[in-house]
Amino acid sequence: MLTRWRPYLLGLLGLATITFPFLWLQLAPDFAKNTVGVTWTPSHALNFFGDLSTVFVVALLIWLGNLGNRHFGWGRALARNSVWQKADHLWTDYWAWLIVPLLFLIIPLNFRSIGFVSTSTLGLLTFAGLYMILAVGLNITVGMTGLLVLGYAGFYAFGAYLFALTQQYIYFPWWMAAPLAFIFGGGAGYLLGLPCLRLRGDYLAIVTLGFAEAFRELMRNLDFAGGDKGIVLKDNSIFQGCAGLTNSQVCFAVTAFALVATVFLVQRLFYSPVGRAWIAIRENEVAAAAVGVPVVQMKLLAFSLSAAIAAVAGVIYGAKDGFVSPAMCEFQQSIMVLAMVILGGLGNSYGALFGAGLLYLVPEYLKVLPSAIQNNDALAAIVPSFIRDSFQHLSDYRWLLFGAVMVIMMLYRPQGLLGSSRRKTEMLHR
Amino acid sequence: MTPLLETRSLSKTFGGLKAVQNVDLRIEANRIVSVIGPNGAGKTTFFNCLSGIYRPDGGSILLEGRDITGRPPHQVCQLGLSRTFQNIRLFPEMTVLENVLVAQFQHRSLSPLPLLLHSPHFCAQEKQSRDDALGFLDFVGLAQYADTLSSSLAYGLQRRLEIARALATRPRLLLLDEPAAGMNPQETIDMVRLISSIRDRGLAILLIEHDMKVVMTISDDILVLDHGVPIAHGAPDHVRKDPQVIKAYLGEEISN
Amino acid sequence: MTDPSSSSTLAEIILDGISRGAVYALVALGYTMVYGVLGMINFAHGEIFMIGMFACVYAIGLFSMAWGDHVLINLVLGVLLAMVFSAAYGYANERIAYRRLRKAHVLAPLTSAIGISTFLQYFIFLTVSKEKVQFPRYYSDFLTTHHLTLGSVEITYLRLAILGLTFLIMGGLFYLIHYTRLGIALRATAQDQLMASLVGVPVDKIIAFTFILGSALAAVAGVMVAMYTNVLVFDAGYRVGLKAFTAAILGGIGNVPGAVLGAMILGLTEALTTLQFGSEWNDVSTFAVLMLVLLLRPRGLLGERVADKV
Amino acid sequence: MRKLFLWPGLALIVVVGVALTACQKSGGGGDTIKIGLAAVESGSDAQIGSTMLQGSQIAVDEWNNNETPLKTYHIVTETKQDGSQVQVKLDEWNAKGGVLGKQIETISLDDEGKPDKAVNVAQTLVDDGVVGVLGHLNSGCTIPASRVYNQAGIIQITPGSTNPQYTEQGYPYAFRICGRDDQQGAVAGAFLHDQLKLNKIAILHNKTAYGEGLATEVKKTFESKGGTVVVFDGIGQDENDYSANVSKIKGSGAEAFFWGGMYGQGGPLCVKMRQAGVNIPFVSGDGCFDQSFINTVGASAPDVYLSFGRDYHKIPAAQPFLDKYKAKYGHDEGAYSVYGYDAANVLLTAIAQAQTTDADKVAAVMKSRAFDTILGQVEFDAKGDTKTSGFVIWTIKDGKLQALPDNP
Repeated sequence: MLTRWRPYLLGLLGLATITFPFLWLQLAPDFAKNTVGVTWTPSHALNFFGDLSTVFVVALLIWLGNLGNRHFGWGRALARNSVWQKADHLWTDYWAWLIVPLLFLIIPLNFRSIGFVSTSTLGLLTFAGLYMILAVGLNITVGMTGLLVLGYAGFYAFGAYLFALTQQYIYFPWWMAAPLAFIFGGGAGYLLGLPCLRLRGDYLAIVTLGFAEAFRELMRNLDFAGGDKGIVLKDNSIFQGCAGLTNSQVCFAVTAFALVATVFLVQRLFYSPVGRAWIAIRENEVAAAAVGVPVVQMKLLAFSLSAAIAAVAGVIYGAKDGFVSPAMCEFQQSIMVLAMVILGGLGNSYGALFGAGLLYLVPEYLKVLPSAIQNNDALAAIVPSFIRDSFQHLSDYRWLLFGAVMVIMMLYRPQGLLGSSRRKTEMLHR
Repeated sequence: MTPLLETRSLSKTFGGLKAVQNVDLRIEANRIVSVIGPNGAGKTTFFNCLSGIYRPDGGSILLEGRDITGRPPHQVCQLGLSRTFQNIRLFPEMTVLENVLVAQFQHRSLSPLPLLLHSPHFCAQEKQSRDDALGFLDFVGLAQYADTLSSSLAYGLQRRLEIARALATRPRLLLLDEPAAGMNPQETIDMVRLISSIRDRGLAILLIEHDMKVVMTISDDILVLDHGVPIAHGAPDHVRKDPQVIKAYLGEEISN
Repeated sequence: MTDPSSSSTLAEIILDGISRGAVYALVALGYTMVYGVLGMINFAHGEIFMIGMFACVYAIGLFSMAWGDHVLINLVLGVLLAMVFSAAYGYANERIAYRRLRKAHVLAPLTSAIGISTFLQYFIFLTVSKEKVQFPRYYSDFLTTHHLTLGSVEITYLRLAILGLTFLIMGGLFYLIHYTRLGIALRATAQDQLMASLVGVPVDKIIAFTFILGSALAAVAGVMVAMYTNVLVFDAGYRVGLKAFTAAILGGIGNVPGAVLGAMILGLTEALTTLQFGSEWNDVSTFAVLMLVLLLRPRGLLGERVADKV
Repeated sequence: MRKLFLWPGLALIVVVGVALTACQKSGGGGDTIKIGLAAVESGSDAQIGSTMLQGSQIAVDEWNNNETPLKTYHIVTETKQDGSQVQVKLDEWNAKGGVLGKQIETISLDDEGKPDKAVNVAQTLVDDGVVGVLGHLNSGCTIPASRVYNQAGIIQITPGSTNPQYTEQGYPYAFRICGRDDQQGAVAGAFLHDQLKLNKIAILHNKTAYGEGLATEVKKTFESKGGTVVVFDGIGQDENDYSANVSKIKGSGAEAFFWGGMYGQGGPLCVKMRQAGVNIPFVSGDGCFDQSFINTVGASAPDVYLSFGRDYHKIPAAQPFLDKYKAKYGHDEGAYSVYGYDAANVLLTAIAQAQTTDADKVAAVMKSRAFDTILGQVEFDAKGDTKTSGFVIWTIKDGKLQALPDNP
């Protein structure tokens, strides 16, 4: 028993050693002499672990559940007949998938008349929808075609800026803005992809990252693009005036429509010769070319399509908040969308939807959870205060957790939560 | 009459190594031509030049009189030359059927509107693809595995799948890179039968093979390469007696 | 009254560019080494570099508490301890995030590396400091205030040290890879891990060694940069790492002298951009250079063309 | 395990989500007046943002407990039923605490310093029915959020956003209690030209709305007075190597240097310049007004000047607040705590005098009279800016920032 656990114990001990100073000691600079000292601050480390305690508990439960499942067959009967197992087949069913985004996005609208959804919740859901569009778009390149794009937010910002800059000079009816962004975003993706797609996969990743960074810096430096504070649109009501709805409601509806359209487009392509060609390129580029798949064209198609989708999302963002800024294409944005795709499932549009919903909404919910508990007498009585506080702090830790999620998913479930189980074999053994 | 494939003094160099030198080859329709030679003779490089994976340094390749030198692989394939690989290159995550479906890419219309609307025409085309693919699988004897993951097929079956996939591109010339490698005698016989029946469908075949028995039974013509240089070319009986070939295969002393 | 582009300013700017290039080079060498052996981008290398910075300051703090402020002893021990720490992080990184993914699709280790990078950044952000921490200048003053005078240009000892160290490490790595038994093992592992293990090369150990060596060098680079800029911050690694990675690609990734060449070009480009157009265009010019090089020479300036095995 | 925990997990998320959206509405009663506090409370600017909001919170607590030390200053005019007007002291009609007879409830939200989050925070506050908002800190957040507040008809007072664009948008409910970058830039520019008597300066900024805006204003003022700006460059916020910039400044023959940005870069930049032998005056704005700046450049750094508001440590009225702050939060106040406190007092006084929370009436009151605050009398102009900027030049003396003696 001990021999089996020894490597783990040693590993833990090692990790504890190398993280020891950062966790348990604090720097105490002496500014007068320009030197530095350290102080022993156990409270600091204890707070760190305390804030993460919810995560540890959840991890322990998952681990126990896993152990139980393996040794005692818990949940096996459940699993055998669950939708979860059939997910792959269910989703490929023609019309079933249309319902998912519809359910997610349309339900709140129906409650509008009874005041169920507040503007801020609508704002959150619109954002969730935008992230879903982005995740589905990125999934085309990363999941289906196997091209890692690290600067996806660059295209998002590109669309938003395109919209904002043209809005300064030309008025677009709202129904024209998105299609135009689709065309120009696709064009931008095409132009960037033309030289880049000849490069190896990891080079492509860095070049796209470079593109996003360069675009951000360019926008910060160009005076007509508003510099760092971005562009505040003179009039953000281009989406307004439809059927007496407010701007947030129209933006939400447009997002929902764009999301459904995106998923529709991507799924139709996926189950067509084009989609098969993408997967073939991901699986084996040389063989794909040898059976007549025009690899470069198909990659370009995937690349510019996903750029176009991001640009449309950017337009909706610009119309929703009425301003755009270079902060839109920070590296963290790209990483967040990538994490959504990976968590949800590479190559699976529904996985991407799921991942986006999870990674965007959970931290947001966690953040308002404490005050919601406080405001609700019944909940306030039940939930102990320390759990309430831990929820609040968890959203501070979300980047730490995103990083951990990306590693853990790659190690134990590379196909993502909803990805097909085939993908795992491919990711781990090549 | 123009030959199906013609190479004129085809050459390829890697650094200082002359992998293929001045190879002239003519393949007529409906014939099986084999390329043999010791290990490292440049056979696979020759194939890679033909199928567009390498750009040759010199010479030209004519497919049905059309110059295809330096064209990218997918164009070469679309012009009617398809190939299999020595180290099998399937699409592991796809099913057997999907592997064959991919190969029909060039024959399918991709007009966006029917594709997005799933118009009756598009659906009919998809059904046609499926039927055709099943036909090819049936031809190589894999119909029963259509829904299996290609990576889980047995080795010999994977070779057959590669052939089915190559056939699905509707080539006029098929390049087979060691189709019988690693097979037992029975499987080899089956493979020979399969190759003959492919020829019977009206295709020309260019074959790399180490198994002399296979080569001698089915080839109409044999090209022998040694260190990238063509040293003999002709009917099997002619090649078998060629002293240079014997020397290349067996070494200096014995041929003397 | 001097003109902004007078010769002495130009000389100083070029020197600044070279020093900046040397900083990038120190980090770029780590990227290029791991890439050379494993063929993967160790995206988290910048974070190891950042850990090295912080570990050194912690160590100095600890020693100065233990026996007072002795500049040389504390600094040397601090650098050594930082190397040990960074090496441990590098090893843990390899052991946890990469080893299982060695045979996986190229996306898997890269994604995992990005995960580790994010994790380490925010670990330091949450546990050490959200804001910039300054390097204890008591320990760097003797390097930054003394200088050599060459004509009109003054070169501080710190810059000399960084430049010297860059070329020393470059030479050392070049020698290690091309002229030692270990280097043969490294190159064998780089070519074919399975084959290398069959002929008796302990592949796991070789790869671990690569990470340990690269990380220890990153720590040295980290301390140097911390002394040079006086600033330690949780995202220092990301920025420098991105630039260093660009430099490695520019020079031809996997090629040791190429990394230094690429870094120097990058550093000079930025310094000259600062002089000519203003430093706000630095990043734009950097990535413009990268795109241009990749367009004209996709393998980088000194990179070899590697034929895909078919 | 995935099978076992996934669906319950999903269900939990959905239930929690639904519950939240449901109970957020039902949470508030009608018996309080709600004030929104919004600023950056996470990330690297968290300290400055949360100390600002804590200042506001103290003011609100004082109003709730009816112990405003400033209340004797608040003399308001009340119209009696017969039409005659009498001057009343605040505590006479607000003896129960709170405002308008109700307790004040604060809703504090974190905008993470990001514009998109700020807009959502603004929307949340509007949904929660706040009658006024104190925030945000970053100009980049304040400006986009102001549209939301103004469309909803809610008074917004920012204690810390100095970018002129905020009040230039022409919104009726946007106010600011701190100065503007152009006022600050004018003070700094005039100081450089008139008091230091220099003709050539170099300017560097951090490319943000704040930094570049301030730097541009300094440039404008300085050039309008006949000086020349020999270097005007931006550097990335994550850039730490300034040597090329310093060399350029050195070669340009500038007689002084202005930094438009935060202390995180300003401190090391100053040190770097001194190390390179560039001993010209270093001037910067409120972004460098922080103890860490002094820690970096040294307690006795010569020729360092910062523009900032009046020195409230010397104002007797500030002392009770500072003591209270220290007692409540256990640490010293931040640079904007006093502004947060003043903003809250101004808003609540205006509401008290208007006898309503109707934004039009409150805004009218705010623009019609002068308010007594810790930092002196505050009057708002038509745009919502304070009429007197109050920026003075500070310098480092004995390890502390002190206003220059020749400034009031």
